[in-house]
Formats: sequence, structure tokens, C-alpha cells
Amino acid sequence: MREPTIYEMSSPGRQGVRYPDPDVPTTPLPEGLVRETLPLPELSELDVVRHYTNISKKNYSIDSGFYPLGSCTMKYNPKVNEEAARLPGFAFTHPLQPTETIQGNLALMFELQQWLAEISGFDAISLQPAAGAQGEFSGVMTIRAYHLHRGDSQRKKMLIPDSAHGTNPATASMCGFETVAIPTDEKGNVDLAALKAACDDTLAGIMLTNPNTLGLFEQGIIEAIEIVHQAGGLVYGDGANLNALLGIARPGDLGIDVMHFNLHKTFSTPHGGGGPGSGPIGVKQHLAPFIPGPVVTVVEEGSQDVPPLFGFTMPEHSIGRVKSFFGNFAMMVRAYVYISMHGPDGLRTISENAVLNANYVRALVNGVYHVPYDRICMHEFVAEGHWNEAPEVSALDIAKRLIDYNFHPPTNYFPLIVHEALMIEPTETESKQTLDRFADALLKIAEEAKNEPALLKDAPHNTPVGRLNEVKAAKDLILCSCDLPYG
Amino acid sequence: MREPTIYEMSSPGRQGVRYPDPDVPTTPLPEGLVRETLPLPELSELDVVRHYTNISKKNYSIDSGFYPLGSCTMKYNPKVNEEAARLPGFAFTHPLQPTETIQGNLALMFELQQWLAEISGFDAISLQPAAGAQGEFSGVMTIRAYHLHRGDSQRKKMLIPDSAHGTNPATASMCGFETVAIPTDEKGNVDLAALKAACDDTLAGIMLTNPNTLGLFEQGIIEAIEIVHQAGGLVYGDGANLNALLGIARPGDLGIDVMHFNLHKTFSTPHGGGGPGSGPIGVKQHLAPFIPGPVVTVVEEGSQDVPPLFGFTMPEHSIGRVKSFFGNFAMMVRAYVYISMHGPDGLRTISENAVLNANYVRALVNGVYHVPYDRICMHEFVAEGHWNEAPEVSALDIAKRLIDYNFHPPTNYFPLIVHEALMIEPTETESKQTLDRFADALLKIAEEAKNEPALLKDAPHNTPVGRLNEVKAAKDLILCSCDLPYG
Amino acid sequence: MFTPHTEKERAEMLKTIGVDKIEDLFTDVPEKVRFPKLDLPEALSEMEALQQVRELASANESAQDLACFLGAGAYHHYTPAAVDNLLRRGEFYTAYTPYQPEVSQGTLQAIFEFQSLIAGLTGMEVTNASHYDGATAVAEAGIMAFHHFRGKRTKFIASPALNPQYRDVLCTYVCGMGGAQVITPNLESPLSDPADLLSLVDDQTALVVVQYPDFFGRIFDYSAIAEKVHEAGALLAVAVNPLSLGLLKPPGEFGADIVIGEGQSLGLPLSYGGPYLGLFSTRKELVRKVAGRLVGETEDKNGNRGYVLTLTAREQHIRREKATSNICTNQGLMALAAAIYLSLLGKNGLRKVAELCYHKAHYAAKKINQIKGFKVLVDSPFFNEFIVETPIPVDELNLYLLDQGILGGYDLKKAYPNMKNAMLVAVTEMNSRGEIDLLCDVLREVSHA
Amino acid sequence: MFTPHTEKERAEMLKTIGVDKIEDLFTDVPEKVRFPKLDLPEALSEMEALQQVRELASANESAQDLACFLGAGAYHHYTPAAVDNLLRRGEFYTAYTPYQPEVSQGTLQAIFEFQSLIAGLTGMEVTNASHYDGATAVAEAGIMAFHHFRGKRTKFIASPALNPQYRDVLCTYVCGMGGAQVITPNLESPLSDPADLLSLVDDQTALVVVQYPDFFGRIFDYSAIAEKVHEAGALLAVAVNPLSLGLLKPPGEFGADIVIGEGQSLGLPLSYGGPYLGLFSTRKELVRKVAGRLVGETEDKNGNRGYVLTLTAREQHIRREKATSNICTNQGLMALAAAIYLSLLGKNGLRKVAELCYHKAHYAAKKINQIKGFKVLVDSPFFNEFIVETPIPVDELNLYLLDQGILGGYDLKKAYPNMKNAMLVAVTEMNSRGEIDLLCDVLREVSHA
Repeated sequence: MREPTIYEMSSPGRQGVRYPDPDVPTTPLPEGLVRETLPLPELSELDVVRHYTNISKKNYSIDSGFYPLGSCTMKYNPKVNEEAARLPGFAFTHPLQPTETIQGNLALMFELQQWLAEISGFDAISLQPAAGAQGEFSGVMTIRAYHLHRGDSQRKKMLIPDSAHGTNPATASMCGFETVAIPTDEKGNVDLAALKAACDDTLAGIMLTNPNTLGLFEQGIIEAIEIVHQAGGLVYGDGANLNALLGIARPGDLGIDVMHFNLHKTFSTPHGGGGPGSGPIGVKQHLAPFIPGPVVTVVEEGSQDVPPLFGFTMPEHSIGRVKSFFGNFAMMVRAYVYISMHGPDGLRTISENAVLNANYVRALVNGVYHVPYDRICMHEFVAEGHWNEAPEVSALDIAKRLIDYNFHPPTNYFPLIVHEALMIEPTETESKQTLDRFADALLKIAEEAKNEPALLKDAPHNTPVGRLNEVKAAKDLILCSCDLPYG
Repeated sequence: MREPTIYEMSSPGRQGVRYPDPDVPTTPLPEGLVRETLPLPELSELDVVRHYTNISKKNYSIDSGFYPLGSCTMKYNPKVNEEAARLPGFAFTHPLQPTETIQGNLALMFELQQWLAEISGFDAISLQPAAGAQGEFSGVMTIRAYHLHRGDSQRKKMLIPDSAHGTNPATASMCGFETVAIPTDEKGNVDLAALKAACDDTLAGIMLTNPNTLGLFEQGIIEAIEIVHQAGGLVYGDGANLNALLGIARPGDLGIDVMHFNLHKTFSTPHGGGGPGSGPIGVKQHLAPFIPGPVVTVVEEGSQDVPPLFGFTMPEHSIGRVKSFFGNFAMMVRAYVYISMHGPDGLRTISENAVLNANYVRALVNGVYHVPYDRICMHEFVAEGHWNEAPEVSALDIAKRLIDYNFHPPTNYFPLIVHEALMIEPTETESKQTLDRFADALLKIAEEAKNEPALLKDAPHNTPVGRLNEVKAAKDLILCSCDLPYG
Repeated sequence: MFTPHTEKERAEMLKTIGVDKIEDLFTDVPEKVRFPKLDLPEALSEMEALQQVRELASANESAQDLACFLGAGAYHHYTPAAVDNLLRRGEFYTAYTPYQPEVSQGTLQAIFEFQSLIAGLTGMEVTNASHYDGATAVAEAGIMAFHHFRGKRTKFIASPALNPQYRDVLCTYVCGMGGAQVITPNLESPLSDPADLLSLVDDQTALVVVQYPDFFGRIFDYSAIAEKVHEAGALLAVAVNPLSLGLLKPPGEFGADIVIGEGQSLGLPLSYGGPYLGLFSTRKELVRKVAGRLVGETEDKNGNRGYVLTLTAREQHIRREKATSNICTNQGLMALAAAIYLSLLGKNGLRKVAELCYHKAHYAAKKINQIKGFKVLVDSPFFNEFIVETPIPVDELNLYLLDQGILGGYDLKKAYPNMKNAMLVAVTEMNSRGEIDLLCDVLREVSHA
Repeated sequence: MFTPHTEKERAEMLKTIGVDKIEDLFTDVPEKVRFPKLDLPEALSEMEALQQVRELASANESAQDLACFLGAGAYHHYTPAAVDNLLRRGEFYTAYTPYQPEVSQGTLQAIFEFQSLIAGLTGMEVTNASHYDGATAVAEAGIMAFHHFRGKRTKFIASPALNPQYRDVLCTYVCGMGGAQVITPNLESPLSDPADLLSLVDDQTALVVVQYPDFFGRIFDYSAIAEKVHEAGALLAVAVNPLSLGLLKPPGEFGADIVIGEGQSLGLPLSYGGPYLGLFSTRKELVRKVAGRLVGETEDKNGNRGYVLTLTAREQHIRREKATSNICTNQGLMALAAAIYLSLLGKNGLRKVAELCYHKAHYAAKKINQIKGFKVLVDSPFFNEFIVETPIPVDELNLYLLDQGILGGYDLKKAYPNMKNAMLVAVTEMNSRGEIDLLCDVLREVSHA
């Protein structure tokens, strides 16, 4: 069903939620500063509820099906997290309240800092970044501040393996670095020779994704890190793939200097159709003075009877604030509850099963789909969505055809180093039964590709809309309802 | 998509929600009293959430579309009601707490009793009945108790117009009455001559539905009530259609002695896919000693500074409890908020618009659909779903075809006095736009019935299942999953 | 607001109808009573109305703030967050009774699964789609038994250890059935052996109702009773706390004919007594006598599995005055809640919760029994409730406990006037050891005072 | 639990993979760091974990318990219940970024409507799908301006009356841009005439950032400033509180090039500072320089209207190091919340709330100004915030207020060391007259003490 926009549903004079009349004497409105028209729709509460209910049904979601979107860690989001984040004692606290009135929040943040440090092997945590990309920005700015603080202003070169996450080059460039790509070797690892060759005294560092975007653990990671460190560079770890490593290996132990976390991936805070996320960063001691702040610290030690008093501290040489206030607090509450419910063994079970699930699907489809770097993978793997026997069929077609089987497509065309890539990350929360059905669908689609390619080219068949004209969208550029005066 | 049952999804050993181990020393389990098998499914939280999310999508609901189900008052349920009922101060109160600890609940119930009395013109209210049918039972038992208390044990006859609600005859018979049907006259009113003829000294009373199930206000209601009263009978008013009368006419003022309310119709508490409801009753003073209890009363009068102390009282000659505790309290909270948000003028607006909407749809389809008692209706009207030009098409087919137009069908085959009845109650919360689209669909279907009857006979076309084999269901009688040991 | 029409729209609609003004729609209403002025508070906005009830709610003390040892038919258990999260889906709670199965498969499948889960739990073959609560389910068992014997057996024997409110409601309902009466022996000594009931069972007896665990928390094997009741040609109904069936032998294995119960313990909030959930299970041969709705599995014309309301010819809107029950609206959403709860906990989870209740209650009983002046009355196994003899009247004791943040047990003299200084204490998984120890500390103080 | 596999299933899967045990999957991990023992608390069950955070939450005092007069960039407004009710739909909050439009039309249409609503509110032509918050939106405006001028203009002038945290974040971000610098004049006298900024504007200036209402609540017509800024060839960014635009002339009418803002006031809970919502609107000619996502309307092959992410070639995953922003995850769910909020309130509702804030704030200001020792500093129109000169330091005063259940205003010396004894007081529709009067009573007590 085509759902009208809220503007098309609007009826002049219709009232939505009602507000009381002022209970105070009124004051004349400021002359010349009052707007003449307010182009908002006019709807009843039922109009609004029905509208958003109905459009919501046009979404695929974790709650409705399997979402094996590589690199996105679409795991189940426990419902208790939603209750926790909405507790009035959290939800109605103002970020500028005196810290004495807000010790519950600070205790939670402090403990979360400690836990993230312990899980990752870092020494200091800043919870401020709002998302992974902002964590990246914060981490790379921290590296920049470190070098500048040491007078190493010539360190302008940031190495980025071609198997790194998509945001990495942009991030480096936002921080004023020049990026140099490092190729991947035939086993899917960073090419150490190329890495060594790129190292000199202009080296600022490297942005490593481990497991990398092929889903592979960097077999030479310790050596790679040593190479960079020896050249005076620092190692930024992209933490987007941390879901493979909980209780398996701590990035800090591997030698990484700074890393961001995606609480909305690894620690199950919901993706919200695009956000909000939460992207704390962890650093080794030598970078602790540079991280964004403020961070939560103990202001007065507690005793057996009295809890400690928490407060905020700005790290000595902080790069400054990266956003208002203290980060996406409600996401921290969810991550806190999630970690609490898992404990050390539960966290390891997460990663074990995430890796198990990826390898299981890989084993089921391998051969029918070409898996270019064919070894035990971590939490995801990348296959090629293409066959010579079905030349017209692309990874995109396979992705769209999966929708007909009621699965969300995997990530496609990423990483760029795999031809017609299909990047599949099942996550640990999916059952064997679901994985079996998914692999079956992939295998059937491989058959269809050869026998009935039109089925794939025309897919999806049962969605509210078919494939959309993206060229027209970019050409016409309708970004607002045409019912608006400014449009 | 076919959704498996929870049993089909079960995997032996799989764990859902986890519980802590005992923090106390354990005690041996009682010998011989412990069960050997527990045939419950084994699912993860994701399995369960996804399952119920997916089956929920197979439901039509007010939140997703227009639900003109006659006699059911499927109005919009304001979302704030849901928040209110879930406030921990309500949701976690135990029904046997000392009344001193629960004055908030009692104040709410007391005020709701007062409000319902004021809205309906009655003198006393019992909030205990859990649903309309239980309200009916309570009301008719109250009549019975009244007669018995006066020694009138011969009053065994309960009159029920053939335009009354479906539960009425069963209720009367549960209370030990013999029922006598009273016909409807050509204008859609209770036939007063027949009524008079049925009155004698065995008369217990009459169960009147007003507006009746034709959606018509009983034009002779005051006379009808006088006839019954003069014969020593009492008048039970079925309050299911109260949504037509808020601020329009108070049943008590019409002379009705006892009536039930459906909080889940008139006062917007959600229908929940079949319940829970809430069916308080209101009575005139002479019946007050007989109603179910306990009821909330003021135990100690308050003053300007001190609120009154509320408590429970059992009416002197109460018919007793009709359920545990005090009724469906969480539904009362919702109704309380709803009435608060409307006030006297808002309540009248509800009924005005409910009646307006019904008449509007009636006016739009009248002529194309035969409306047998054709006059201004109240909150609903009844049309015939049948044409001589389309002999094979029935009301059921029209109902099912409406689903293809994304509308919920009206009630059909009720009331029994209209041939192939379609009973349409739009409620006041629907917009003109929705009504226009609905009437359009009805008019189109009337065309289709004559030109393409197969479209109707095969409808619905796009639902998760087509028309179901009800005979098979009753014959095979599979009432439990076959995966159960007892099945 | 909730009435969407603008003045302009109202005018257009009135014109279509063919009247001038809205008042013209109400000319059938006798003029003298038309448009009454209602004496009600003026309308509040949403924010004000919510604030108003928030103030009322905060005028209560709740089991979330207090350590709750009160049970007696309603229990403070933990409800996993996923339950309410799913109940909040508009598709479930703003749907009507699933009369149109093609657009109601969600509700229908959920009820079918509910029926299956409760049947599995009780060990019975058939479960209906719910009654209002445990008490009305007992009443419906009475009505069913009455009609099963075509009104020829008129004696209903209720155990004195049946929840007193269940007995009250049974009595209210039985009133309407010609000549029927409810007999409860030994009300003055309700802890008597349940076998004592049997002396009353005769060929006039339609139904015997016992409770499991009984109102005092005790667990008895009713096999022998079932046998005797059946010998007399009568039916045996067993009222259960379904949560206890995570641990205990199901009544189906005792030979119960009807199992009824209060489903509140399966994931429903206390909510000051309602909405709760009446469970009703029976044997297949009695299915046509069952009140309320039944969902059956069937197929559509393409052979797709689907669910429908079945055996509807039993129901009141079709059988009218011949129907034996008038139930129409039931507790559908609560049945859904219980189905979700049982699915989430599953086999292991329900067992675990039942055991937690059991162990904690026994720990509490042992500790309380050691306190001078307090005595736990247990002469038989119990589940999560037990009677404590108290040195002072229970209402006084409870005020003292309340001061210490404890919601004390049920004062049994309210229902059994003979049982003075007897408190029914309930313990659930929500009571930490710390809470239990605190209770004991306070009782000890009382004992020394 | 959240990992569903049973031991049996794990074994079967390992077999399919061709390894013996789970550890075999991790041989690539250097042995010396493999399987670290994590020093974390043992796992809690759901009921324990919820209890744990419930205790933390109750260790806070919140704006629900206190009368809140604290604003300074985050406001305690009423959120209609329908907002959260819809946000709780799993279809919305457990979906990913709508990269697959055929199965994401819900999110896409909602963002399209969000873009439209914010464009209407700000009076601009183009709005993106959100930034992290108001502060980062300001930073993105800076970045956009920098790249708009191809890095040739390096001066960024921020008003001293711009929210200090916005300025801080702008500075953090500008660091990475070669040679760029943020200049804020008059920080020691931030209440100076905004026109004073103009003296700094020159041909090196990329962007001028002002706030509306400004950090101190004042409302200025920036038309003249816009004109001058444009004369210098620079861009003007106006940071807004979008709720105020229910009443006030939109910056689009002043000639703003970029309108950014903190969307928290549009139905988002205070939530201790996040997640909030960064608004970003601009003129159509600048659209290709906008960071973040844009949703555009288009058609499928059957001509059905649909929505897609458009102009994605601007984004970092495609442009890589040439991208000007790395934003990827944004605040999608918060944008949805704001869209629902604005739809529910609509034209009349938003105006009404804005007026309530205005009238109540002015009532409060008048009353406070009458109290001896307190002085309201207003030399220009203001919206819902104003500065009060206090007779004692604000932190002391606030402790006193807290004792009386009042969350006092923002202590301006925290951000402006010169502004001693100056409190920024915010008033919203949540502050009843009673609360305002109580505040005045307490201030009066202080004044007499």
C-alpha cells in the first residue's frame, strides 16, 4: 500500500496533541520577530500513530528476520536494555545538573569505562564520541595531538590497508593526514613488505581493522604493529569488528595504541535505522592525556560504607570536546546492562559463536560461491556474488533476490578488493536453523542465477516498492515534500 | 510467510531468559510431587521476539487501519493511557495491601465511580465486573436480588427485544430468568404493544439496548420504561452503545435502573485482541444495596489540607463478588485518564462525532446498499449486504472483499433481524478522509458484486491465509500443538 | 486530539447527511433529557492528565519499593522485559476478537500456542482462550459441571483450603442455577485433611473443587480423591498456581477433570488485582461443554495452515438463551502475555523460577520458625507460601513491618475468622536472601519487644 | 539467552566446518594473547541486571522529581506518549541504515518527512538526515564552509553568545583543517551587540556562526548581519533551538546560508546529554557540499513513489579520503522521534508550546526581577531563557534551591569566567506557575537571609 506523506494527510485546523492554556499572565510577543506561517502538517494523534505504524511495516529489522549485513553486527538487541535506558532516573537527568545529584549516572559511566578498558586491554577510555566515525576521528586526532605534543609535526602520513573500513580514509583526511594505501597479500593479510616500505619518519601511524573487512584475523598483526612502532608511528585499531574478539584477544595486548568501540555493534545497542550509535575510544597510557573529555573519575575515594564520589576531569592535553556533554548516555546504559548480563564467560561465548556462525555459513556455501581468501574466518566472511556461467547476474541481484526469501541482503560491493563482494556477518544471536535456511536460500539462488536469471534481475518481487530509480532521485533531487512553501 | 509454532522452533537445551541460582541453601524437593516432564518449548529470546513480532504483523488493528466493527466501538486508544497504566506506582501494587498504603489507587477508583455516575445518571457504581458480559451478569443478578429481597420470587420473566445485544439472552438465563423476545416495529423501535402485552406480575424486567443494535435511538424509550416499571419490572440497560450518548442523554435520566459500561468501548481502553475489558455497572439508588462489592467509599472525610481516607465497603445486600479483588484496575486507570482528557465538552464531542460519522457513511452508501430502517442513526447503522442483481453474493463476501481494500470488515450477520446484515460503526476518531475512502470501497464493491462477483467470492486475496475451512477445524478439533505429549 | 474533524469538515458532512447542524442528529432523544450538563472536571491536556495520575501512583507504596511477602492469590514475580515489549505492539493490543481469521492470524496463532502451553503445563488435553481470572474460572467450572449433569446434580463441594475469593465468586454464580448450592466443610479448621471432603461426596455431587498448591501453600497428591470423586460419578476440579507447575506434578496426572487457575503468576504485573488471567483446561470429551473461545488449527483452500475460532456454536451470540455462559470479551492480551512469558522461560526457565520460589520460601520458613514467638505451621510439603503463627495480631505486625519497608503476609483472619494471629507468607524469586533476613530481623525485634 | 546454540548444535556446526573444537577457529590469534581472562563481574541474570541499574537510576535526582529551571542547551519538555510508543517498534529501532531501499521504506519515508519538517521549520530548502547533536552540526557547518571555499578562506567567526560547547567542538574539528582558525570576539563581554562581530568579517572569512535564540536566550533579527556577511563573500550559519521556531521568524527569512541546531527540544528526553539530534539545513545550491545522508523521492519501475538515499557519492564510503566528513551512523531514531513529535503537535501545537515557554519565562523574569538582590538582565527580547544576577554565587544558590526541590539555572561563570553571580534560567511548558512562584519564594528567602 502506498502510504501518503504527513503533508498529504494534513487537514487545515486539525489538532494533534493538545496543550494547556498558559497559567500565567501573558506577555506581548516580540514585534517583528514572530513568524507569519508555520508550514507544519495538521493531524490527529490517530493519523500520526497509524502513519508511522504503517510505514514501519515497510522496514526489515532484526526483530523480524535475519540481517546478515557484513561489518554491521546486526545482533539481537535485548529488550531489557530498552527498559533500562528509559528508567526515569536516567531519562530525565539534565547533563548540567550538579554532579552530586547525578552519582548514579557517573557510577555507571565510570564502571563502563573500566569494563571497556578491561575487555580491550586499554588504559583509558573516553565515552564521549557519538558513533564509530566520531570515535575514529577522536582516535586519529589523539594520535595527531600526541605527535604534535612531541614536536613531531612532520608526521603527516597515515597508512590505510585496502582491507580497512570505509570511513578510515575520510577520517584521516579530516584530521589533516595524508593517506597511503597498503595492499592486501594473497592470504588476505596486510602486505608486510609494502607496509615496511611505507614507513619513514613522516609516518603518523596506521589505521588497522582487525579482523579486517575480509573477516580475517591479521596473521601478521604483531609484526605489523612492531614495524609501525619502530618507525615512530602509532596504531589506530578500528573497533568495528570487535565482536570477533571478546575474550578471544584484547586489541591492547596486540599492541594497538588506540581503538574505538561501536557500542551499537559489539554491545547490542540498537542501530535505530541509522543511529544513534556510541563510539567510545580506548587508549594506552601514553595517549591518555590527549583523549576527548571530560572523562569520569573518582573525585573522592569511597570506603566500605560510603560509595566514592565521582566527577568529571578533562585530560591534561585533551583534543577537546567532540560533542556536547558526555556522549550518548542512553546507549551507555544499554551497553552496561548488556555487559552485566554476560560477564567474562558470556562475552567469550558471544565471540565464539559469532565466529562459529560465520564459519558455518561459509562452509555451507563455499564452493558454490567463490570465497576468495579461503581460510577460517572470524565473525564474517566475503564471497563473490558472481559466476561465469551467469554473466549478467551481479552481487546486487543476489542481494535483492534474498529479499524474496525473506532475508536481509548481506553488505555488497564492500570490501572493494573483492569482485562483486557479498560480505556476510551472521552474528552470534542467530540459530543454526536460521543459518541453515539462509544457506539454503543462497544455494537456491545460485541455481536460479544459472537457470532463471530473470528471477534475480527483477527481484525483489514482494516488497512495497521494487528497485528504485536512483539516477532520477539524484537528478530531480526532491529532498522535501513539495507541499512546503520552501521546497 | 508461514510462521512455525513455538514448538516447531524449539531446540532441546536452548535457553531463553536466564535466572540466577538460589542465594539461599536449597531444600530437598517434595518426594513424589515433582513432575517428570515439562512439555514447554526451548527458545532463545530472539526466537520469541521474532516469532511474536512476525505473527503480530498478521493482525489487522486500529493502529494500522479503519476498523468499523459494529457494536464494538473500535476507537483509537490514546497512547498516554498505556504509559499511565504502567506507572510502577500502579503496576506493582498488590491487591491485598493495607488500604493505607494504596490511597492513590482508591482515590482513582472513587473518582472514577463518581464520574461514571455523573456521565450516566446513576447513583452508585460497582467497578468490579471484568467485562461487558460480566457487567450484564452483575446487573441482572442485581435485579434478581432486588426482587427476591422484596419477596417477589415469582418475577422470573425477562423481556429481551430482538434488537438487543447477543449476550443478553444467555445472561438472563445464567441468572435463572426465562426470556421472552419482544419484536421490533417497522421503525426499528421496540414494539410497545407487544411489550405491554408481555407485562404481568411475573415480570422481572427488560434488557434494553439503546441505541439498539440497529444503531437507532429507541423513540419510545420513556414510554417503554414506564410500561415495565408499572408492571413492577426493572429496566436493564445494555451500555455497550454508550458511545452514542455521552453528553447527549444520560441512561439514568431515561429511567433505566441498571446499566453496565464497557470501558473498553466507550472509554477507549484497548480491546487486546479479545480482552481484557472492564464492565462496571451503574444503578439507581434503590438497587445500590445489591451491587457486587466491595466498592470504594470515603472512610474518613478529608479537609482542605488532608485528603479523605478511602476504603472498601460491601454493599448491604450485595450479590457478592463476581471476581477476585476489585476489577480490572489497569483498565480503570486508562479510562480515568481518558475522561480527564475530555471533560464534559470533550465527552459530548465524542458522541456528536461518533453519530456524525455513522450518519455520514450511511448517507454516502445509502441507496446502493439497502438500509432497512432508514432514519437518522446514532453511532452505527445496519445495511443489507445483498442485492437481487447479485444473488450469489452475501454479506460475508462483501466483508471479505473489504479486506482487499485494506479495511477491516464490519460486523456481519448481526443483528439477526436484518437480512445479510452489515453493521457499521465508524467511531468518532476516524477522519472524513478515511470515511470517504471506506465509502468509496463499499460503492466499488457493490459494482463488483454485479459485474465480477468472483472477486468477492474469492476474497480476501492478499492476506497471510485465504478463507479458512471452519468445518474442518470443528471436525478435527486440533486445539493444541500436536508436538505435545497430551494433545 | 482524538476527534479529528475540523469545523469545515463537520459542515460538509452535515450537508451530505442532509441536516443543518449537529443537534439535528439527536431529535430522537427526548428533549427533556437531551444534552445534559455534566458536572465533571474540565478537560486536561495530555501532559496534565499524565501528571495527575503520576501523583496518584506516587501516593501508593508498591511492591517495587517494599520487600513484598504478600501473596494469597497474587504474586510479585519478575516479568522479562520482552513480554511487555511485545504486548505494546499495536497489532496485538488494538485488535478485536479474531472474528475475521484472515486478518487475525497473529492473535489466533498466539491463542493456539497459549492453549498448547497451558495444556502442557496442566497435563490436560484442552484449554480455552481464557477467563477473567482464577475465581471466575472456578465459577465456570461450576457452571460447566452443572450443565454436564443437565442440572440434575446440584451439590458443589469446595475445599476449605480453596482461595476464599474463588469460593465467593463460585457462590455468586451458582445462585443463578436452579437449586444448586456450594458446600464448604471445615471452614473453622481449614487445615484439615483434604480427604475429609470425601464424606460429603454423593450422587448429588456435581463437582469437587480443590486447590494445588492450596490457599495455604500446601501440596497434596489428589489422586485418591480423584478416584473417590469419580466413583461417585462427580467431577474433580483443581485450581492451580500455574507457576508451581514448573516444578510440581500436573493435575492431569492426578485424574483432574478440570484444571482452572489464576494465570497472573505467568508474567502479569500485580496491577492491583487486574487484569489477570483465568485458566481453564479439561479433558477432550468435555470440550463441547467448555465456555469461552477455542482456537483450532485448520487450512485454507490452498492447504495453508491457519487458525480459527472453532465450536462457536457453543457461544452465547449464537446459542443465545441456551448458552451456558455469556463470556464474550475475555483476557486475550493477558493470555498472550502468558504465552510470551512461557516461551521466553521455556522448560528450563520455568522450572528454575519454580525452584527459586520453593527454596527461598523454605529458607524463610526455617528461619522464621527459629524466632521465638513465631511458629511455622507445616505438616505437609508446601510450595512458596506458608502460615506463620505470630505473637501479636497480624495487622499490628504488618504495620510494624511496613515501617521497615516490608509488605507483610496476608492476615488469615480476614477470610477465616478463627485463624487469629496467623499470617500467610509468600516468597518468590524477587525476594533476595537479604530481604528474607531483614524480615527475620524485624520479626526478631518484635519477638523481643 | 542471546546465544542460542545448544552443545549438540555447536558440535554439528563444528563438524560441518571441519574442525574439532571451537578453539580451533582461533589459531590465527597469537597464542600469547589468546583467550585472556577478563576481570569483570560474573554474569547477572536479567532481573538482577535490571535491579542493578534501577538502583543506579534511583541514586540520581531527576527533572521529574525536581522543578527544573536548568537549560543552557538541553531542555525539559513534555514528550507526548505516542512518540516513544512508536519508537519502540522493533521495525524502526532494530533496522540498520536504509541501504536496501526496497526493505527500508519505513525509515526512508520517515527521514524524508523529517527533512521536510525541519526545512519548513527553519525556512530552508534542504535538510539532511541528522548529525550527532547541535555542537557537531556546527562543526559540520564549519567543515562545509571550509570546503565550499576550497580551503582558501580560513577564518571562522563564532559569536560569543554561541553555546560555548558548540564553539569548543567547532574548535576541535577545525584543528584538522589546514590553517583554519576559530575566532570568538568579546568573550569577556558576551552580551555585546551581535553587530560587533562584523568588524572581524573580511575576505578571509569563511563562516560566521550566530545563535538564535542565543545562548543567553536573546532573540535578534540577523538580517543586517547576513547582508554584511554576504557582502564579504562569507557564509552565515545560524544555530537554532527548533522549538522556538514554532513562534519565531525562521532564519531562512534572515538570509541564513546554513541553519544548524540541537533537536533535543523536539520530543527527546534529557537523557543526561544524549542521544540528541543535530539539525542541518541549507540552501539548495549548497546541497552537494552537505555532509551526512540525504533521502530523495523517486520511483520504482512501475512508477510507484519511493525513497532512496541519494547523492551518496558525497559520502565517505565512496569518496574515501576525498570525503569532507566521515559521518556514517547518525541519529536516525532521534530524527524519527522529532518527526513524530512535530507531526503530533503540528502547526498549532508547536506554536502553542513555544508560546507557553515564552509566556512562562517572561512571567518568571518579571517576578524574579522584583526580588531584592536579584536582577534580570534583559536589554532585548528573549525566548525562554534569561540571565539573573544573583546576590550570592550561583553554585551556592543552587545548593539552596536543591534543598527545596528546585534544579536551579546554569552557572554562567563555568563558561564565562567574567560572569560571576550570573545564572541562566530556563522555563518551559513543564514549569507550572506554582513552580515558578516557589522558585521566587525561595529566592526571596535567600534575598532576606
